[in-house]
Amino acid sequence: MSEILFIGLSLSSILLLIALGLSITYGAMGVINMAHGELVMIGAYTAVISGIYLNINLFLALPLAFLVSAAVGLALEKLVIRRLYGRIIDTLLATWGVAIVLQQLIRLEFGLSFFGIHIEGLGPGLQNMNVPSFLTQPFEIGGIPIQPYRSFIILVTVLLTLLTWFLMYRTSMGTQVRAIMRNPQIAAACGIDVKRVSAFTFAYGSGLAGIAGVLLAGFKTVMPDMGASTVVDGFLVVVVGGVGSLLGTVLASALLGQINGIFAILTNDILARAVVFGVVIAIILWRPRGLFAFKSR
Amino acid sequence: MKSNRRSFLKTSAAFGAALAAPSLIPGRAAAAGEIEVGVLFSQTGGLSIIEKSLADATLMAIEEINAAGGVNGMMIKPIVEDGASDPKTYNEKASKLVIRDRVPTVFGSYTSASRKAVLPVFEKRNNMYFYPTYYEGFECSKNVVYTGAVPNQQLSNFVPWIINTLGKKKFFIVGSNYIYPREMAKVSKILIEQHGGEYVADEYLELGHSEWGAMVSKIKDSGCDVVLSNVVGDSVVAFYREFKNQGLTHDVLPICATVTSEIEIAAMGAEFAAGSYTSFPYFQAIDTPENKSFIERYRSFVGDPKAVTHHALESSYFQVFLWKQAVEKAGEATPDAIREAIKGQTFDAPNGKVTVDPENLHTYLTPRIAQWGADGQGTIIEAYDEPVQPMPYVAYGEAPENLFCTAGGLDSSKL
Amino acid sequence: MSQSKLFKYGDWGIYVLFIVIVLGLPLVMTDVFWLNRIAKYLVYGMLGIAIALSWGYAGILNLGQGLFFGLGAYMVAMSLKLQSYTSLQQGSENPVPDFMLWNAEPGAPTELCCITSGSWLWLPFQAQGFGMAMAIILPVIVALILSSAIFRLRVSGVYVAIITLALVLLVRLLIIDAQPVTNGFNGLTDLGWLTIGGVEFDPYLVSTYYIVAVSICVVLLATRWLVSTRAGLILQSTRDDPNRSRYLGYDVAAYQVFFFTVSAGIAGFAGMLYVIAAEFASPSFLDISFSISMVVWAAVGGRSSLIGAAIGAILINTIEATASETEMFQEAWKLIIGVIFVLVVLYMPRGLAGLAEDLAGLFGKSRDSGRTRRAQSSAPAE
Amino acid sequence: MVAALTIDGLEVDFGGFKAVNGMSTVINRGELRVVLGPNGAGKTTLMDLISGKTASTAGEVRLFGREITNRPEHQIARAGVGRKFQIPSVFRDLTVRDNLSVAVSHEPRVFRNLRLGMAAADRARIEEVIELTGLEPVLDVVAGDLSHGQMQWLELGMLITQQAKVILLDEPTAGMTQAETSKTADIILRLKGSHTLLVVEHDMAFVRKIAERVTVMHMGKLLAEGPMAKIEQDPAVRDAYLGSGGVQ
Repeated sequence: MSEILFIGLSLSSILLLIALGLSITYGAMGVINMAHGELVMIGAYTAVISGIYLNINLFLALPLAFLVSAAVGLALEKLVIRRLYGRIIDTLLATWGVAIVLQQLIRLEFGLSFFGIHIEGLGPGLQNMNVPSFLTQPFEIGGIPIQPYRSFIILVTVLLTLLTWFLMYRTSMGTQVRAIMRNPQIAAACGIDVKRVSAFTFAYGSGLAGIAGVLLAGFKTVMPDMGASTVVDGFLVVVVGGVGSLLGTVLASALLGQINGIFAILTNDILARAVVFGVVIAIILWRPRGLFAFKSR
Repeated sequence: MKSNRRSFLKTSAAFGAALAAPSLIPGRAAAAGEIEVGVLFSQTGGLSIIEKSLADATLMAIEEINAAGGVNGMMIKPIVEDGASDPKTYNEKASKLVIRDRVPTVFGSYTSASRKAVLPVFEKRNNMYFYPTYYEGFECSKNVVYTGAVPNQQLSNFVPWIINTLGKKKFFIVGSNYIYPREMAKVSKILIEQHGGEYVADEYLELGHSEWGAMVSKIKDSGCDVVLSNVVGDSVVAFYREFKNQGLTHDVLPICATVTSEIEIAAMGAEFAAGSYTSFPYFQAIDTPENKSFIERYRSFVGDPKAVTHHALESSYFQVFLWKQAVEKAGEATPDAIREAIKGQTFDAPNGKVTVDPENLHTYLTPRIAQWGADGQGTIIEAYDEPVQPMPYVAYGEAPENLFCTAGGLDSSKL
Repeated sequence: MSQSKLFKYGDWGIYVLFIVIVLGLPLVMTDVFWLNRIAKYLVYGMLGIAIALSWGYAGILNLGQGLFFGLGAYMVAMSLKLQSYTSLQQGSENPVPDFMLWNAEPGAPTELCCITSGSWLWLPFQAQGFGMAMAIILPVIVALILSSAIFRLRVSGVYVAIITLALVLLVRLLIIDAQPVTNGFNGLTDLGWLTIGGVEFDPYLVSTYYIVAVSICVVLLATRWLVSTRAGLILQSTRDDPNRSRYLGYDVAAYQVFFFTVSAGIAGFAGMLYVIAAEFASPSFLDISFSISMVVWAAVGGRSSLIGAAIGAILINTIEATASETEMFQEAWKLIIGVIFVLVVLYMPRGLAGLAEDLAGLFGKSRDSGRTRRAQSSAPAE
Repeated sequence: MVAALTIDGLEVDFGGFKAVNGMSTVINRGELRVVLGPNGAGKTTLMDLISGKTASTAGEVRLFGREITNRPEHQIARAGVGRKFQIPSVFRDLTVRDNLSVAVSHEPRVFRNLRLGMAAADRARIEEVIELTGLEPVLDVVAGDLSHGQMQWLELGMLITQQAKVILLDEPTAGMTQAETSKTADIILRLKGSHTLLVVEHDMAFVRKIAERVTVMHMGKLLAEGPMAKIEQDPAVRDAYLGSGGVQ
C-alpha cells in the first residue's frame, strides 16, 4: 500500500512541478502560456548543455536552468505577453506560436544548422542528462526501500512550493502580485509598478518551469517537443485546483496523481489516464472555478 | 479499379482538351538523364528525431550511386518532402510525390501509422513504396517493398535463446499501446509456449508516455525473471531509467528488447541499459570492414563524428541499392517494371547479404542478438548463420511451406 | 431593420467572389493533385467556419473541435473500410476489416458480429448511408449531451475550453485503446471509395472536388443565414452579457447548446468529407495540436467572420504546404508559421477580416468598419 | 386593485447572515413603488430574489397570483419581470438598434427565432421606444460606445420593449448628471400607470419627484410603508437612517 501511495506521490510531484509555474503565470497573471512546456524543455536543455560544456552536475544545473528559463520568460513577457494582458485566449494563441518557434529553434540549433554549424547537445536528436549515481541507486532504511531520485524530486517540489508560498504570502513583492491578480487598475493606482512586477512574476513562473525541466531530464528523454505533452496536464491541475490558489494547485496535483497511481496499479496506465481526464471533466463541471477558487470573484 | 482509373484519366483529359486552360500549377517532368524519386520522412515534429537520420541515409545512398555513375547512366534526383510527424501530412505529401511529381518510387516513413496513411495512395495509383522499418507484418501489398524486419526475423531466435541460453522462463511482456507491440507480443507468446516458457503479464502503456513508476512496480511484483520489451520511441528512455531507479538490474532481471536501438541507448545514457539485450538484424557494432566503412561514410555525410547507425537507418541505406539494381535489370523506371525486377534482388548490405523475397516483397535478413555494454555499444553474442525468410503472417500460422502472401496476393482463406 | 437582411454590411461581394473561385477552380486548375489538396483545405475551411460560429458569435471557445471532426471521420471511414479491397471476404455479404483479425479472440469466427469484442458495432456500417448519416448524427448527439451539461451548469469562458480539451484527450485515448474496434493508433486506412448510385468517387476526380466545394459553399451560406437570423442576434447578445439575455427571458443555455451543436455538426460533416478526400481516418485527428490549429486558422482569418475564418484556414494550409515544399524553407517553415501566428495575434487581432474591414473603411465603402472592433475584446475572458 | 407583485415572508440565508429576512409587501398593477433603506438593508438582494438571480431560502414571490419563487431567471423574465441593473447592463458589442431588437422577446425559443427580421408590430414598438428614450441619433452606434446616461436609457428602453409587466429598477440615476437624471425621471413617469415599477433609489430629490408609495427596508425587513410625505416623518425611519447619515 505504501508503495502505491509513493507511486501516486511521485506522479503528484511531477504534476505539481509543472503546475507550480503555471499557477503563477496562469493563476496569478491570467496568461495561458502554451509555451510553458517549452520553458520546461529549455530547462532540460540547459542541464544537458551545461553538463557537456561546463561539466556541471544536476545540482548546479538547477539554479542555472532557473535563470535561463526565467530570462527566456522575461523576454517572452516583454515581447509578447505584455501586449496581451486581459485577453486570455489571445495569450493562448500567441504563446502557441511561440512554442512552435522555440521548439524549432532548438531543433535547428538556433538556425546555425542552416550554415552547417552543429552544437553538441542541440538539434533534433535525443539528449540525456547525467544523473549522479548515488541518486539512481536505491537503498533501504529500516526495511523500506527508498528510491533516491523520486524522493529528490519530491523534496525539491516541496521546497519550491514552500518558497513560492513564502514569496507570494510573506513578502511585499508577493502582496503586490496578489493585488495585481485581483485588480490591476487599483493596484496601479496604489502605486504598484504593475509592469515591472508582472514581468518579474512571469519570469519567476518561467524559472520554475526551468527547474522542472532539469528534474524531468533525469528520467525522461530530452528532446525539442518534450514539454508539449506536459503542459496540458499542468493546466488541468491548475484549473481543477482553482485558478489563483496555490493550495488548490497542490491539492489538485496530489489528488490527480494519487488517482492516476492507484488506477495504474489496480488496472492499467491507459485506463488510469482516462479516469484522470474523466475526473477533471467532472470536477470542472461540478465546480467550474475549481476546488479552491477565490470567493471574491 | 481499372474502369475508375480510366474514367479518372478521361475526366482530366476532357477538361484539359475542352478548355485548353493552362494548369495553374503544372506538374513537373523530370529532366532528361534524371530519375526522380521521393524521399518522405519527418523533417519536423517529434518523429524527426529518428526519421531525419533515415532521410540522411537514403540521401547518402543516392549520392553514392550518383557518384558511381547513376542508374543506367541517369542520375537519381531525390525530391525530399516533410511528413511532419503527422499522418495527415504524410498522406498529402505522398499524393504530391505520386500524382503531381509522378515519381516511380518513394522511399519513406518510420511508423506504421504513417505507412498506413500513405498506403492508399500507392495502391490505388499503382506506385512503389520502399519502407525501411521493422514492423508488425500482416501486410501483403504489391506496392510496397519492406526492407525492415518482421516479427519472425526478430523473435524466432530471440525467444528460444532467452529460454535456453539465458535460462529465463517467466516473461513479463510490455509494450507501447499500438499494433506493432501487440503483434510482437502475440508472436512471442506462441514462441514462449513452444519452447516451454510462460508469460506472467502482457501490459501496455500509451505511446510517448514517460511515467513508468506503476508499471515497473508491477514488474517487480510479478515474479517474472525476464522482461520482453516492445516499448517504442522516447518512452524507452524513461522505462530503462525507471527500471534502474527502482533498483532492478539487468543481470538478475534482464530487459530483452525488440525496439531499443543505438539511438535510444545513446539517449538514455549507457549505464541504464548496460547488461540488457536487443534483437535486430543490424547493430552498429557489427564487426565487418563493410560496416565500419559504412559508419565512417555516414558520419562524414552528416558531419557528425559521433552519429550512431541503427537497423532502420541501415535498411534505408541498402534499399536504395536494391532499387537501383532493379531499375538496372528492368531497364526502365516504372513502378510495374521495378516491382517485377526487385524480386530476388540481392545486395551486400553493411549487415551482410540481403535478398528481396520474390513472393511477398519483404527482405531476407539475419537476426542478431546484442548485449549492451557500458560504452553504449552492443556486443553481438548470437547470430543466425544465414538470412531468415520473412514471414509477415507468422502469427497466424504462416510457415515456409505454407505461405499466405505470395506474388499472386494474399490468400485470405488461410487466415 | 438591419438584422432583417442576410448581408447587412455590404460584404456580399466577398461571398460571391469566394463561391465563384471555389466552384470555378477546376476550370483553371487541371492539376488533380492540387485540386485534391485544395479540397482538403476547403474541408479545413469548414472547420474554420465551425470555430468562428461558436467562438466569434457565441463566445464559446471549443478547444476540442477535433473530437467532432474525428467522430465524423471515423463514422464514414467505418463504412468505407467495409468496402475496401483489403477487407476480408470483400464483396461477400459479410466483409470484415483486416485489422480485426490481429485482434481476434482465439477461435472467434471470422464474422463481423463476433470476431472481436465490440466488432458487432460495425454491423450497421455495412450500409454506406448509415456511416454517412452517423458522421453528422454522432457528433451532434455527443455535442448535445456535452454542451447541455456545460451550459446548464453555466460553465463559461476558458473553462469550456479546458473541458473540451480534456474530453478530446480522453476520447483519443479510448480510440487508441479500443484496438479491436478502431485499429488503434494506426487508424482506419485502405478505405474504399465513396459510391453513390454505382458511381465511385475517386478523391482525385473533379466530381469529388465538387462534393467538397459545394458543401463548403452551402455550409458558408447556411451559417451566414443562421447568424443573421434573430436567433443569431440573440446568440451574440448572450456572448456579450448572458445575464441580460436571461432577464429578457431567453434561455441562454438553449442558445449556446444549439449553436455549439451546429458547430459540432459542421465539424463532423467536415470529418466525413476529409475521409472522402484523403482516404483515411486516424486518431491524430484528435490530437490537441490539430484542435488548437483550427482555432489559430480562425484567428488568422478573423474570429468573428465566417468567411474570414474559412479563408484563414485555406490560406495558412496553402502557405504551410508551399513553404514546406520549397527547398529553402523545408526546415524553417514551422518557424515561419509560428512567427506568423504570434504577429497576427499581436498586430492583427481581428485577423484578415478585420484588415479587410479597415481597408474598406479607408475607402469609405463600409458604413460600419468599426463593427467588430469590440468583438475581439469579447473573447471569453476570465 | 390587482396585486401585480406579492412578496411574502421572503428570506435568504448567506451562511448565517440573512440579507433579506422575512420581507413582505404587495405592489399593485400600475403602481410606482420606491424602495428605500440604508446601505445593507437588503434592497438589491430583494431584487435579486425577485428576478431569480439569487435563490431564496424561505418565502414566496407571486406575479399576478402566479408563484415564481426561485424559478430560473429566464422563466421569471418570461412571466413578466424585467430588471435594470445598477451598473448598466446592455449588449455592449451590439448596436443600439440590435439591443432593442433582442429585447423583443415575447417568443424566446431558439427554433422560433430562426428567421430573418421581425413582425411589423414589433418593429412599431421599437420605434415607439426609440421615440420615448430619444435614442434616435445613436441607433447604429455600438452600445459600448454610448455615454453613461444613454446606456441607462437604452437599458430602460429594452425593458419597455420586452413588455415586462413588472419592472425592477436598481438605482436608475446612479452616476448621472442633473440633466440626465431629470430626463430619466421623465421616462419613468411616462411609464407609470402602463407598467408596474419597483425602484430602488438613493437620490432623494429624484425619489420625491417620482414616488407615490414608498417602502423602507431595514436589516432585511420591512420597516415602514406608505406615502412619501408620511414616511419622511416616521421616527422609526429616521432612527434607521441615523447611522448612515439620515434621509437627506
